[in-house]
Amino acid sequence: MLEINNLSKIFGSLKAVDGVSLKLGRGEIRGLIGPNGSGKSTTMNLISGSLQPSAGDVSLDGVRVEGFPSHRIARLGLVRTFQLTRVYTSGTLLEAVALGVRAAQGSAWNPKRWIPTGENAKINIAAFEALERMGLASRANEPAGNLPGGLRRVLSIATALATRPRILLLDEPLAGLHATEKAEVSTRVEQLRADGISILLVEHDMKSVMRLCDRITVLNFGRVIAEGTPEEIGRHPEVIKAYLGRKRNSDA
Amino acid sequence: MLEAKDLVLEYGGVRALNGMSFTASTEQVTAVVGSNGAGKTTLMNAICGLVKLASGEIRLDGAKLNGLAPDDIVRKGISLVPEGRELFPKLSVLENLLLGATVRPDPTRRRKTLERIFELFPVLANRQKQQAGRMSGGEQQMLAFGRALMAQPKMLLLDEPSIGLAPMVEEQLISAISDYSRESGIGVLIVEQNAMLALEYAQHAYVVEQGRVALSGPAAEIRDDPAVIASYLG
Amino acid sequence: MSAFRRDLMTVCALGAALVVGGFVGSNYMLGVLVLFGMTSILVLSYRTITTMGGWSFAHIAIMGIGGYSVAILSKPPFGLPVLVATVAGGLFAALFAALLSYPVLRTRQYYFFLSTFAAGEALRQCFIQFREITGGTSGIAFIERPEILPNPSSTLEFLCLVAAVLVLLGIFYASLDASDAGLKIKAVGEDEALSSSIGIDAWALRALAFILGSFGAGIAGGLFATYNGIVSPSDINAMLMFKVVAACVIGGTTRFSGPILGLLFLTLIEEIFRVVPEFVPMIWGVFVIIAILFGQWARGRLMVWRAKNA
Amino acid sequence: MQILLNCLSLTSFYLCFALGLALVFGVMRIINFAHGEFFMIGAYATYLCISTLSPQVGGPVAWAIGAIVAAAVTGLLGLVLHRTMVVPLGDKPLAIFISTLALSYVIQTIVVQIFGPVGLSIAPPMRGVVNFGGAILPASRLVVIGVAVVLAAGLWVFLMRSEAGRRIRAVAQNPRGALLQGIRTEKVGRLTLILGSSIAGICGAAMGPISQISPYMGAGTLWKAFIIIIVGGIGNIWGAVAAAAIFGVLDTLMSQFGAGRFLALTSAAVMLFVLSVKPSGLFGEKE
Repeated sequence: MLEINNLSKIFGSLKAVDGVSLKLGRGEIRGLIGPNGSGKSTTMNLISGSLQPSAGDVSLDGVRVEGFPSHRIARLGLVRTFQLTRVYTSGTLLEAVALGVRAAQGSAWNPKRWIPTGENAKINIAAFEALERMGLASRANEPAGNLPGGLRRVLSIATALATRPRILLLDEPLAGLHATEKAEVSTRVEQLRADGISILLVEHDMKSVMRLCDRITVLNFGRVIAEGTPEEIGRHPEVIKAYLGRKRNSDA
Repeated sequence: MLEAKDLVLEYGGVRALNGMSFTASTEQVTAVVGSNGAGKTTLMNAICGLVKLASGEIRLDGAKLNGLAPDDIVRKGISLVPEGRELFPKLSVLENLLLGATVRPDPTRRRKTLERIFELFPVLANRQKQQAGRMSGGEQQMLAFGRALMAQPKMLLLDEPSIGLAPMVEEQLISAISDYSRESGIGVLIVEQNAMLALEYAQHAYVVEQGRVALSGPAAEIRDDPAVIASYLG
Repeated sequence: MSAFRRDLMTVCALGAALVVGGFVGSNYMLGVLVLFGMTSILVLSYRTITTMGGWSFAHIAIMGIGGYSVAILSKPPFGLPVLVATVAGGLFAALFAALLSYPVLRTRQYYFFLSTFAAGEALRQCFIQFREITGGTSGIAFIERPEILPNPSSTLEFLCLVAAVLVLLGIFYASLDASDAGLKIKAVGEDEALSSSIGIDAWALRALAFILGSFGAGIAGGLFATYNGIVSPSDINAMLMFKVVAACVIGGTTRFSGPILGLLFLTLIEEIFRVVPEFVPMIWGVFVIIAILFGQWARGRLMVWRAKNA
Repeated sequence: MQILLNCLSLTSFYLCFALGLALVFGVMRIINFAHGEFFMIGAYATYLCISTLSPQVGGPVAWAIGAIVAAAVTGLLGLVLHRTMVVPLGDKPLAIFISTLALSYVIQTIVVQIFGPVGLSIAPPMRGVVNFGGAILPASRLVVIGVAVVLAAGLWVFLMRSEAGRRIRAVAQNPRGALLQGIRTEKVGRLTLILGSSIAGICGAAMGPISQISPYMGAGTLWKAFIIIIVGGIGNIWGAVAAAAIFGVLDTLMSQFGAGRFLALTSAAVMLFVLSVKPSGLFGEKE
């Protein structure tokens, strides 16, 4: 499905991402982890088209998409969420998610789209369904601006989901959630996988990452330092070192 | 002594700090470790007055800090080396350092501090005229340290100093800083996700989780506590 | 849907009020109403541009394109009927906006209002300089009123025409606002990065809002030209631009009623201070400053109040 | 030679006018629309000083006093502007833009009430022409060039050498970093706005004797200054200097070769072209 090869991004003298390759299969949850500043967010931005790679390629079902603007990549079925949550806050939850449904339909230049849609039942049903999948259906008619920060993250996933993506890039979806909410959102993310959506997951909550992911890729200094199942990653000495740091004199 | 009591802070509905309390000596290195999103950077910003606490109290040697403007907090003796360094990329090394001394106008003391910083980081002395943005990551981090020391702080706060640095460089830098703190008797509060590195140089440590202190004690003990590894790798 | 209905009602009520006012009012009143109706078209089209999140300062210059188009096209060698020329003027304005949109819409915030302001001023200078086409500073005179009016010299009939155009364009903008495209335009205005990330072509929608909004400006320009019988660079004055912006600032742009009420307020001030017209810009200015500063103050109060009651 | 002098003279004027605007824009990311009116007030202040004082102290001294008064008055206006609009409106550039636009009408109206809407002329403080190898330049234009050079050089020295200037540059580059050094960003903003406004006032004092002064003189020039700071690039004062030179030369050459009527068109075309290629201006950095 999604395949990235040798992806690199250089900012001035800094190699933020340095030859990262990974493959994401259908219905797979792939974790992308690593310490702060290891290049996870930059990788996400490169894949989703928010940044242009300095080198390397990104393919979606065999189509090369690197260098495409993000809205085109989204139209091809790859949608991301943001680390600093972005949601539409001017209307209700349902209206916010309905924009996701609308985004996936036709060009705005077509004058047919300049006619009021009114209470478009089809769009609302699709939006409601996306909210339901993320467990927000009961709040559908509340103003999105009143939603607490953690749930805004969930709403941003629902908005992305409403575009009917095949691949989701989730950037720290569990940050700021309470333990019970974390468990619930994790379960819902697993359900998305069962529905055949592939997910690339950046997350710091290691318990959830270990539980959710089929495979995990670990970055440090912009490079892939390890790749494998959660069990393998949990034992991997270099991963432990990257996360916890080295003890001087101990394993030197 | 830097004391924080029951700090609570919310960001758009998320509790970044949830009743955090700790004390840090102005003569020692204190480490605050914890995984990402545990509230470490927020803590630093709160101490420096960049974000407002919902409740709680921060005191330095008994004087209340919270509620003061950032420049008054710097004047009281708190200097932050922020995550991402926040240098002035188009200004020269020397200008960056001099800006660090904004709250300390006395020229003789200023010159003395500058000399000590040049001793500590000779690279900076050799590159006084160079644009800060053109230096390597390690040199930039040295400059950020130097700039913070120019304010002659009682307490130096380091926010994730190891980010983006090669292991050799980060170790050198942190040991330089801890030596400096011992010599000049200033406190260091270091926030790190690279826990082992921070714990190596700290005397006392706090492990934070979800905006509150989960564990505290002498750094050496914390280092060998299996609970620490558990809180990182689940 | 209810918001759409409310906007429709606003424009229909405004159109009806203009016509009724025209029938009962004095001759002087008639003139004020015609101006109010034409400026309403400007303000409503301007509101459409603001929904994409950028405040253009080229709106009046673009209106000038409509005015000059009518002046030129309704005279030999073209000799088009005035109404046809007016529609063509709207289309030319939209075309110009389309050309302008590539460089200008790449910019944000300060750059956007600075560059539209500079582009508009440059356009006005062009109207002055290209004498052969535009008649220089004196402009083009003797523009006819639309032929379809039974009695072209009757201001009342012209007022009815303005009201009709206002209602038609109002319906167009209201339906755009409530349409799929309009919702996406507002989404882009609210958060461009989020909109792009879910597959909305932000640039195309910003351009769409700019072009369709400029169309209305062109139509309004055509009406001004045929009403005054003359276009000249002095019509493209900064005061009118300020009036349009001020109406939107004072009334707010969320719904159609906001800018219209804002315009009503400014017009009332203009009429009250009719004997000392030189003070009108100052009083408008003072009210805009008050509206902005008070709005800021009130928002701050509201936040404090919310925090206390949370 | 004559062409060169004319280029220099026009560049100086553009530079004078755009410098203050670019400074304020670069440091605070706000646009003071009333900048043109501050320029106009500077010219009127000079007019008042010259017409009342020149019989007693002579033209040049009266002009110098006028320039100082102009700088003081506009600097004070800058301070008031900072207190009443910039601080309360914080980081809302559009709100500040529109409220300063409104302010410009308030100022215009007041000046029209005091001095009348028609233009006045200031008796030039220095008469005669200066001869440069066959090319001539009226002395009062030389004053403009001199003022521009002194302003640009003075600003350069102030920004690069003084401690306050260093702080201004620090805030322009990284406001958050500056805050962490204990720099009061609000104070720096106030100083910048006062400085930028005084520069507008001095520019008015220099230009007054050359052209007619009128309440609308500022508004007529402002759009060109906008083009200059857009082409020069956001937050880059030296970019504005370069852009002033580009337009100074371009416009002089075009007038020289009888294409003066295309001036507005080419200025706009240059601006739109630069924006198409580099939306952040020639020397600007991406925001």
